[in-house]
Amino acid sequence: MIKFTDVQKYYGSFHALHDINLEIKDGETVVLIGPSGSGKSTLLRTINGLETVEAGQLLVDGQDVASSKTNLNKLRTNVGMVFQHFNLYNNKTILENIMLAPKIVLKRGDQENRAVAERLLERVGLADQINKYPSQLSGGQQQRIAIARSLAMNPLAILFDEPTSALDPEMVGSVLDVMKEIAANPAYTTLVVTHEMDFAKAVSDRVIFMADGQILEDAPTDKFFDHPETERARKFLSQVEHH
Amino acid sequence: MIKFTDVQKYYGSFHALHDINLEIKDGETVVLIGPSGSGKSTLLRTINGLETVEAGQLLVDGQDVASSKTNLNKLRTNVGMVFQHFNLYNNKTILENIMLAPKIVLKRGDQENRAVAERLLERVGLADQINKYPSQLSGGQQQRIAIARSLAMNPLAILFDEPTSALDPEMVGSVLDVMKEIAANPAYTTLVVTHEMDFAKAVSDRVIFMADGQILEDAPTDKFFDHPETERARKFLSQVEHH
Amino acid sequence: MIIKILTDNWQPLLTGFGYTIGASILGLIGSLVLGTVFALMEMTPQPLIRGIGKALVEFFRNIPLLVITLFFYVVVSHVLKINGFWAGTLALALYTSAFIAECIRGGVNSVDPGQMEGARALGLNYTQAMMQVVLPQGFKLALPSLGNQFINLIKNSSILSFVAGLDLMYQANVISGANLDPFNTYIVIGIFYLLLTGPLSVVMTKLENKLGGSN
Amino acid sequence: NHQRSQAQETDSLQTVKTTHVMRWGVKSDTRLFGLISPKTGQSEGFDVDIARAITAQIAKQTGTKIKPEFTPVTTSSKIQLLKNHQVDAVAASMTITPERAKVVDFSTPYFPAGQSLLVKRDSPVKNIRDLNRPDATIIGVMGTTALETTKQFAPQAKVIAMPDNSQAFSALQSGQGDAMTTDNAILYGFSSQSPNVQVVGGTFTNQPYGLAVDKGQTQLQHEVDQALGTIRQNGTYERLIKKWFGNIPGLDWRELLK
Amino acid sequence: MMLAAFSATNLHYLLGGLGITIGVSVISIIISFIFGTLFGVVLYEEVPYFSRTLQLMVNTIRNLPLLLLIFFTYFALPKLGLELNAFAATVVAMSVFESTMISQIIRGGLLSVGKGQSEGALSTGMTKWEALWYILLPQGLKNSIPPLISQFISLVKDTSLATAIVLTEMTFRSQVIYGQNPNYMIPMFALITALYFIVNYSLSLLSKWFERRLSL
Ligand SMILES: Nc1ncnc2c1ncn2[C@@H]1O[C@H](COP(=O)(O)OP(=O)(O)OP(=O)(O)O)[C@@H](O)[C@H]1O
Ligand SMILES: Nc1ncnc2c1ncn2[C@@H]1O[C@H](COP(=O)(O)OP(=O)(O)OP(=O)(O)O)[C@@H](O)[C@H]1O
Ligand SMILES: [Mg+2]
Ligand SMILES: [Mg+2]
Repeated sequence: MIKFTDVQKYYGSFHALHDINLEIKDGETVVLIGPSGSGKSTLLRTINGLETVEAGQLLVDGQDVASSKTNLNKLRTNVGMVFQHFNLYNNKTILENIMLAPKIVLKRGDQENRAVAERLLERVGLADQINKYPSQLSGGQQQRIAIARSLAMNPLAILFDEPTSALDPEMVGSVLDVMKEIAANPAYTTLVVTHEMDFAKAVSDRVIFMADGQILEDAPTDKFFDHPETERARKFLSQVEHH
Repeated sequence: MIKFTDVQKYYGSFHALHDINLEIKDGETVVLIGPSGSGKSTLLRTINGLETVEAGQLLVDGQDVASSKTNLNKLRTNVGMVFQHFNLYNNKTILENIMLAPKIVLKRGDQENRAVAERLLERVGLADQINKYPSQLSGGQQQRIAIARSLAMNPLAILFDEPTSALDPEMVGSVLDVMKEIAANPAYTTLVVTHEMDFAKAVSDRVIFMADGQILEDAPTDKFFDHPETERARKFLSQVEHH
Repeated sequence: MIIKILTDNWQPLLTGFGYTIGASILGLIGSLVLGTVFALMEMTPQPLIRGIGKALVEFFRNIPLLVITLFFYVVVSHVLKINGFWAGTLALALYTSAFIAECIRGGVNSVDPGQMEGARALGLNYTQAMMQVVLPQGFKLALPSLGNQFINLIKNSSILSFVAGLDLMYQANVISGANLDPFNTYIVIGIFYLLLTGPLSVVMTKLENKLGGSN
Repeated sequence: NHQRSQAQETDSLQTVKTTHVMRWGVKSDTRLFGLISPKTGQSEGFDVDIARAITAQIAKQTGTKIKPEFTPVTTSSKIQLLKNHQVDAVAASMTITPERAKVVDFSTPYFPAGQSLLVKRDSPVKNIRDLNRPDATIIGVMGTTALETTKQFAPQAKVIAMPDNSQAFSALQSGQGDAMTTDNAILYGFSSQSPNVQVVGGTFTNQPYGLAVDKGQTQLQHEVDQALGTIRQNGTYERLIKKWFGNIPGLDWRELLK
Repeated sequence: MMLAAFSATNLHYLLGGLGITIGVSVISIIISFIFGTLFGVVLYEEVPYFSRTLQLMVNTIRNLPLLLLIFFTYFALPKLGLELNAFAATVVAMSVFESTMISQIIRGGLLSVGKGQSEGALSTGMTKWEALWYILLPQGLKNSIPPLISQFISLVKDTSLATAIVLTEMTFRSQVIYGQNPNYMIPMFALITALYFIVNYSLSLLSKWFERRLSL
């Protein structure tokens, strides 16, 4: 589904991603962890072309994201993304948020579009909020809407960038519940950047550990948490689990 | 040290604090928890007069905070406060941040002032950052500076309002370490609003649980966590410890 | 005294009020249209159009309204037959459009970049994301500053008095030249201007507080 | 300064004598009468020279040193400034009218002016009657008497007022109206400068100019009148008329001395 | 023919006008900055009664055309015994008007510093005024620099309005020059446009420079 080969990414002269080699298979659930500034978000954002890569090859669903011939807008309909700050459209209602992209990108008919949206809102437990605006909902609710908005495009893969770190602690659970369901579904390839170690342990098949723009470890979940290979990862784990 | 008797607080017509009765003794370490919007910050902020109270009596170090005769500026030199967003002075260096109030409020001489500041920076592990500006430091570092700034006034009590919730997870540990040291020191009365349950369990003598502007429980730490009395507290604990 | 000025001069005062309102409304419409065009020019990725947009905005922002007005009145009017009212109103629209362009651009720039990203991540192209998501929010954010520009525009319409535009300020000069009571005459005229700008500025303050509060 | 305004309340002449300065309001935009020269930055013209001569003469009469000082005024502001005591006297091509005589005191006439028309050379308009139709626009200057008289002579025409002479002339040049009307002498100023316009139809009113002081300043008014009489007799006046109006095509300066 | 407009005499005269334009601007900027800052602080601090009265005055004045204030100062204030020449009247009218505009900018700048900064200072025992002086004002003024410069640009442009009371500043002088000969109109417009543009664009570059430095 996703394949990085010797990918490099620079911000100006800053080398943000070093020699990334990584393959993620269809239906896999992978968690990406590492200290702040290690390049997790950057890596995630290269996958749907929100950031360009300077060298190497990055294949997503068989298409080369780095190539100027690739239609990024088309590719993005297959790769959903959920952001730390939700990024719901503030000027649209919940229902409109979900229906906008299917309508103008997929040209999905109104009736079907609405039916899909309502079913998804049901699934994330927010069927009663369809006519509200994002600012009228709590963070946890907004994030679940954002997930529904991604699902409405019938993506093959979904990227989560710290989806719970902007939430009040009591809101985290409801969002993680929705995410667990997605992770468990083999129809979706799921890639999650998170600091929720319990969640990572519970749902992921594999853990990628990054530091300083490099992938330091790439291991099955149990193996990573039980026997981290690098000193850097051990230190990191001890810090986040410290309290 | 701090004594609330039937304290009421309104924001316009909104009743933010209901019948608060609470006593905190010298040297005690108390943790305040509760859902978002329950009035934790409001309660904390009444103690050093950042919020006024509309009825009831609030004695701090023997003085009535509600009385217009009380010199709030004087009182505040005895009651330090540490904020969620640090609130370091952006226009001053680290050293100036710490030395400003002792200089103009306590009229502490330059030499002594600097010696105190340096000692405190040592204590929070940041002696090498004195000439930087706040924006050049990480959140965890800024928060430790903010704690040092409070300590420089030789306060009797320190109030912490979610001091770690704006921090990256890896930064939390270093701040909690400094706080633990303060909590353990009987010279300081310490009141902490936090969502870090492990920290609360480890350091506090007592837990206050608030909801909807009221104090629902006020119990020794072990008792509260092992046998919360109210349904509301049980539900809250299950949510924040959910993952 | 003030009552006497009103009763003696109700006709010129009413005329002046009408011309001031007329110039303000026409100026507003003109400058909104032109200002939006300038703003869109300034924001396009196309470098030439962007350069022209920026140059026009900088040009009109940095020279006095009076100079533009006089230019229309004594030079342009040789080519197009326009009287003082139209010369003043056109100058007003052109001058104000530069400021309106900046307001709109500022509004769009202050929309959280996450909004654009959120839309792009779902496969919308730049234009779709701009028109559906970013621009509507940008306009809303620009409303308070647009309102302030409208107040400025009303005040600036007094420029018409330099070119016999028959507006309030022109009438003030005619009236005070005749009754030799500039003190009370200008107070009366001031009240007329406040009738226009005052309520608008109250509305704008409310709006600013409201938008500021919800964010 | 306070002393000065106190003194003026009582007697302008006294103030002039004690401060040794006589402050004149003069035009800045009127060719031949008061026009700022970019070279000196000062107004120059017949009015200015008359004001100088009168000041010198009053100095002689009163036996004190007096210097003239000039403040530029516009047609609409000259009475204001006189009433505000921002100037002591006005020499600004000002027509003597009963209306104005109610608020200021005039000297005896010092220039025989009358209203006339300025049109483009290719204009069919020959006199004021040609303009008495609804689609005609006549350009006047704000605050001048010409606005009223024009309405009497051409009641059907539209009259628009410009803030000053040069803007009125610009308006004529740019086709804002069919003719510009104001005093003949001022119009000759424009025609002597721009070959594409001409004065037509002669004068249709008799509206001589006077020097003005604030109402009630009779002492100063007397001195001005006396000085004016003296310079007319000693040849100064004739010299100034000749200096400014000697070379205007179509105008015999001797006519002005009658 | 048109180039004759740029004779040495004319240029010398026009540049003298630019001098007056700049002179009026600089004096008005200094006065209105001082008073505007004072007023801005009073508005921000919400001093009982005083701030409300000031707010009413500020709102009245800033909602009037500057031109009206110029006329009023020059023609009407002498009735109250305050007699000013055209230069002084312009400076007074502009200073009053711009002070009100600047007070709003300073108040906005102080508000943009954020409540946290003053709470940080208050909670260490500083008084309201100490917090203002040491913490809020330095940051508030810094945040105000770009809008202040825009306001100064307006001020420079608005000096041209004093043409109405025969202040012989640059716009007035250009009219004197093209009054000599209509062929001078276009050259004069081009020249004063360029001169205004140079002065104001330099100011706006300064503002952009500050903005870039401040955002770092
Ligand atoms: N647009 C940008 N321009 C320049 N540098 C950037 C940009 N975005 C990110 N960086 C830098 O690239 C590095 C990696 O950033 P990235 O956001 O990918 O880190 P992260 O691992 O997601 O961190 P966090 O856990 O804080 O979100 C950081 O040093 C960051 O400062
Ligand atoms: N300045 C204010 N004006 C009006 N209402 C306020 C104000 N500050 C707080 N409130 C309201 O008072 C209630 C209690 O707020 P408070 O900030 O004390 O809650 P909290 O328990 O600290 O919540 P959190 O965990 O989100 O910080 C909330 O409903 C809040 O909206
Ligand atoms: Mg990130
Ligand atoms: Mg709180």
